[in-house]
Amino acid sequence: MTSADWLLAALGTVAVAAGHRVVATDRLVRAGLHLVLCLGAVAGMYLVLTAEFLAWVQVLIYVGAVVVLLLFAVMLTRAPVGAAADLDRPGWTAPLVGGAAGLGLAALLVDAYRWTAVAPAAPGTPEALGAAVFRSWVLPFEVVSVLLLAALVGAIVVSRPGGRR
Amino acid sequence: MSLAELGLRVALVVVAFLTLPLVVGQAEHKVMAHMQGRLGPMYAGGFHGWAQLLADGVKFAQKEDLIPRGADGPVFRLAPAVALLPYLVVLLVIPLGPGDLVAQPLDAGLFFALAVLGVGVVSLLMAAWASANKYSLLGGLRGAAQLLGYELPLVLSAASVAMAAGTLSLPGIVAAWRPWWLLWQLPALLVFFTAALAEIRRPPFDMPIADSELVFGYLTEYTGLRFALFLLAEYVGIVVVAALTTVLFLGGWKGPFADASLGWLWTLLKVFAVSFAVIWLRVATPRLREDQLQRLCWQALVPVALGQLVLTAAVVTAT
Amino acid sequence: MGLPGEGVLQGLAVTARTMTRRADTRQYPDVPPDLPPRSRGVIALREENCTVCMLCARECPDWCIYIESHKEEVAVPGAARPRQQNALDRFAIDFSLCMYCGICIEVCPFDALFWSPEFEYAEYDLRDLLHEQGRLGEWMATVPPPPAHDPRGEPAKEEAAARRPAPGAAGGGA
Amino acid sequence: MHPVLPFVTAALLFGLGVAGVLRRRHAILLLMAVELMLNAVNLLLITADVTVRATLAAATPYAGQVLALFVVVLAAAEVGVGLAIVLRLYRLRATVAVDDVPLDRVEAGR
Repeated sequence: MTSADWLLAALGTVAVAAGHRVVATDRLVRAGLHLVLCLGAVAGMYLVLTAEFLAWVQVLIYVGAVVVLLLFAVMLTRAPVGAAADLDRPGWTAPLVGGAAGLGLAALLVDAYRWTAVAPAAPGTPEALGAAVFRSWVLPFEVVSVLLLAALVGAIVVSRPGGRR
Repeated sequence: MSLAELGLRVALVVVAFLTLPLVVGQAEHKVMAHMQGRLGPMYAGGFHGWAQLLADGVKFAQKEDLIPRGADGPVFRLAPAVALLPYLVVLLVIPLGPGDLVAQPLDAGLFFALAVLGVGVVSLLMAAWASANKYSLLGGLRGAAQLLGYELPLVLSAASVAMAAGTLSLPGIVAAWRPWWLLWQLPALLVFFTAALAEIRRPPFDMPIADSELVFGYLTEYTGLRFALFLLAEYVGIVVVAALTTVLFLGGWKGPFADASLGWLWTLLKVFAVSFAVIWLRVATPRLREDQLQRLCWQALVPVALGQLVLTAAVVTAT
Repeated sequence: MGLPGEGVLQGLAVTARTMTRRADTRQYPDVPPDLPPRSRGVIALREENCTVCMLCARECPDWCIYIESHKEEVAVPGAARPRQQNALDRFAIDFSLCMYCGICIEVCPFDALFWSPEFEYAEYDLRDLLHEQGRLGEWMATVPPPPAHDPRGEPAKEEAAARRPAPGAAGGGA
Repeated sequence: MHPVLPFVTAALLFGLGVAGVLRRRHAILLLMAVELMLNAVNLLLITADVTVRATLAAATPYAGQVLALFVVVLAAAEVGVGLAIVLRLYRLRATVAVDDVPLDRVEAGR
């Protein structure tokens, strides 16, 4: 194992552990903070995988905006500081289905790739990605921008207190 | 770059991280006092109270470390560190002089700096929520709304410069900078500076800690060293914002003469000049109201930044 | 409504101008303060002027003056019977209660109470702020002389009364 | 670099996300679990792009990373609209537990 592998393994462990806390903790805001940790670790993995641009996008959009929005909403809906009792449905179906999905996929991928090593590819710098987006992906890019605008307008309309019912 | 050299660079950044905020803090003490017709600290250290902040530090270290009973302990304890870390990391990519005078030259330096600065809001929410105090929570919610809102004009105005320079690398932007950009990028400069002031929650944008309304906002329950760390974060924030403004808009190491040998001096001088402006604005302006804050962001800064972006794009494609 | 940001610029200009001026601060323990005349620092007592009329104690809004006295008989030779006179036993002002209104000094008909500009009598114990007559008498040394009479002002009532001829004499003359 | 490490991480994160979506009753926690799944997909896309790109590179370079970029943007939009709905729900019903939302009755809310 090279140092990159060790880093990937460590970050992956952190991500999975934090992700587990996200779905298992009974404290609302702690779940959000663990999500920050999980997403940060995933950003670190992107960095090790040489997807530089995506790593910073992950930090800027996910950690800086999405999680903050989530925490914001948690606080606006009066989350208690301590543990809350009624966050989960009882029963074992959810962990079973989730575990089966996760472990099954993992087994599939392990079977597909085994322990093959791959040479690191050319890094995904902003320049390279920009070229890719504006050469091969212009139409999807425009569609995404329209969708973002629609989402923005939709969010404003839905959350306006005096809006139409 | 060898490992030893990297270590030396990081160590130098840490030194700057610990000394520059003290200089700015002391300057704030004295400048603010004189702007209000006072003298400011005069005794600590003998000559014009130069050691006042060290004395403050000693005092903070002696204070009892209080954690409210209802608080979420680990989160409460972790928040100051999370507040400090982004600024330390950002300092790594800020070029001090031409050539190799930057701790970690990064291809996407500007993008990196903006992304990491965005993490600071998490510490604010952590501190606000973990204090189990309604004033803290109110301050935290205000702060989160403010930081999320002002992130947009900040990024847009920085994007304008990056577009003009044709690169995201901070040394690259300084290298491409020309004096006439001062005129052409002036709206972006003003937007960036204002938004950055709001990002570091300095007056007139200090609603999250507005002491006359919210006791002390998200810092209400903090005492002793943890409070000192938050204060340090505020002053490091000034340094970082001043350095980013310098590098993006004021030409970084470019001075009237001897850019190659005295570049670091020009950078530092500009950083201190911008820090002075930050302090000056604090003395001269009253705090905005919460709705005025959001209106300023969405109705003034964002349109101006978008207009600047269009202008920059037009000029760049034309030339 | 001027240009946007005009107010901010004005504020910046004012603060910048103030910064270039010298600060007026006086570093108090090093430099003694230059107190204005009639500063209200502490109340001094001239014990021999006090007749125990109790006006000051009664007028005091927060009852911080304590007076104790007893009656003495003074036998004046030649008089039909001995006169009764009040003798002061205790006169104390509690400066932890005093609010420095000065009413006691105003109402004293015999000029027994005075303002002294001394203000450095802070104590570590609240009870030490109760000044007995000895301490109050010591403050007399710090009382400044009364301001000189305005040469162009009206003469004092007493002076005018003294200059006026006695009613009997005037009637006789006319 | 062994691609199996990030791949397994992605698979486990996806499993956790599935479990979270099925188990949680709190609407915001549901959104968080959805974010976990989206992230797992992103990680998968990027790992695939970095490691097996050699076969795709000729046609569209960086396809996986560009797709991941789109997913990030869509996730941001999704969270924006989702939170708007959640806050609206909270204002109407003073609860955000998804089990308690009656679907068959229209209430005259404000």
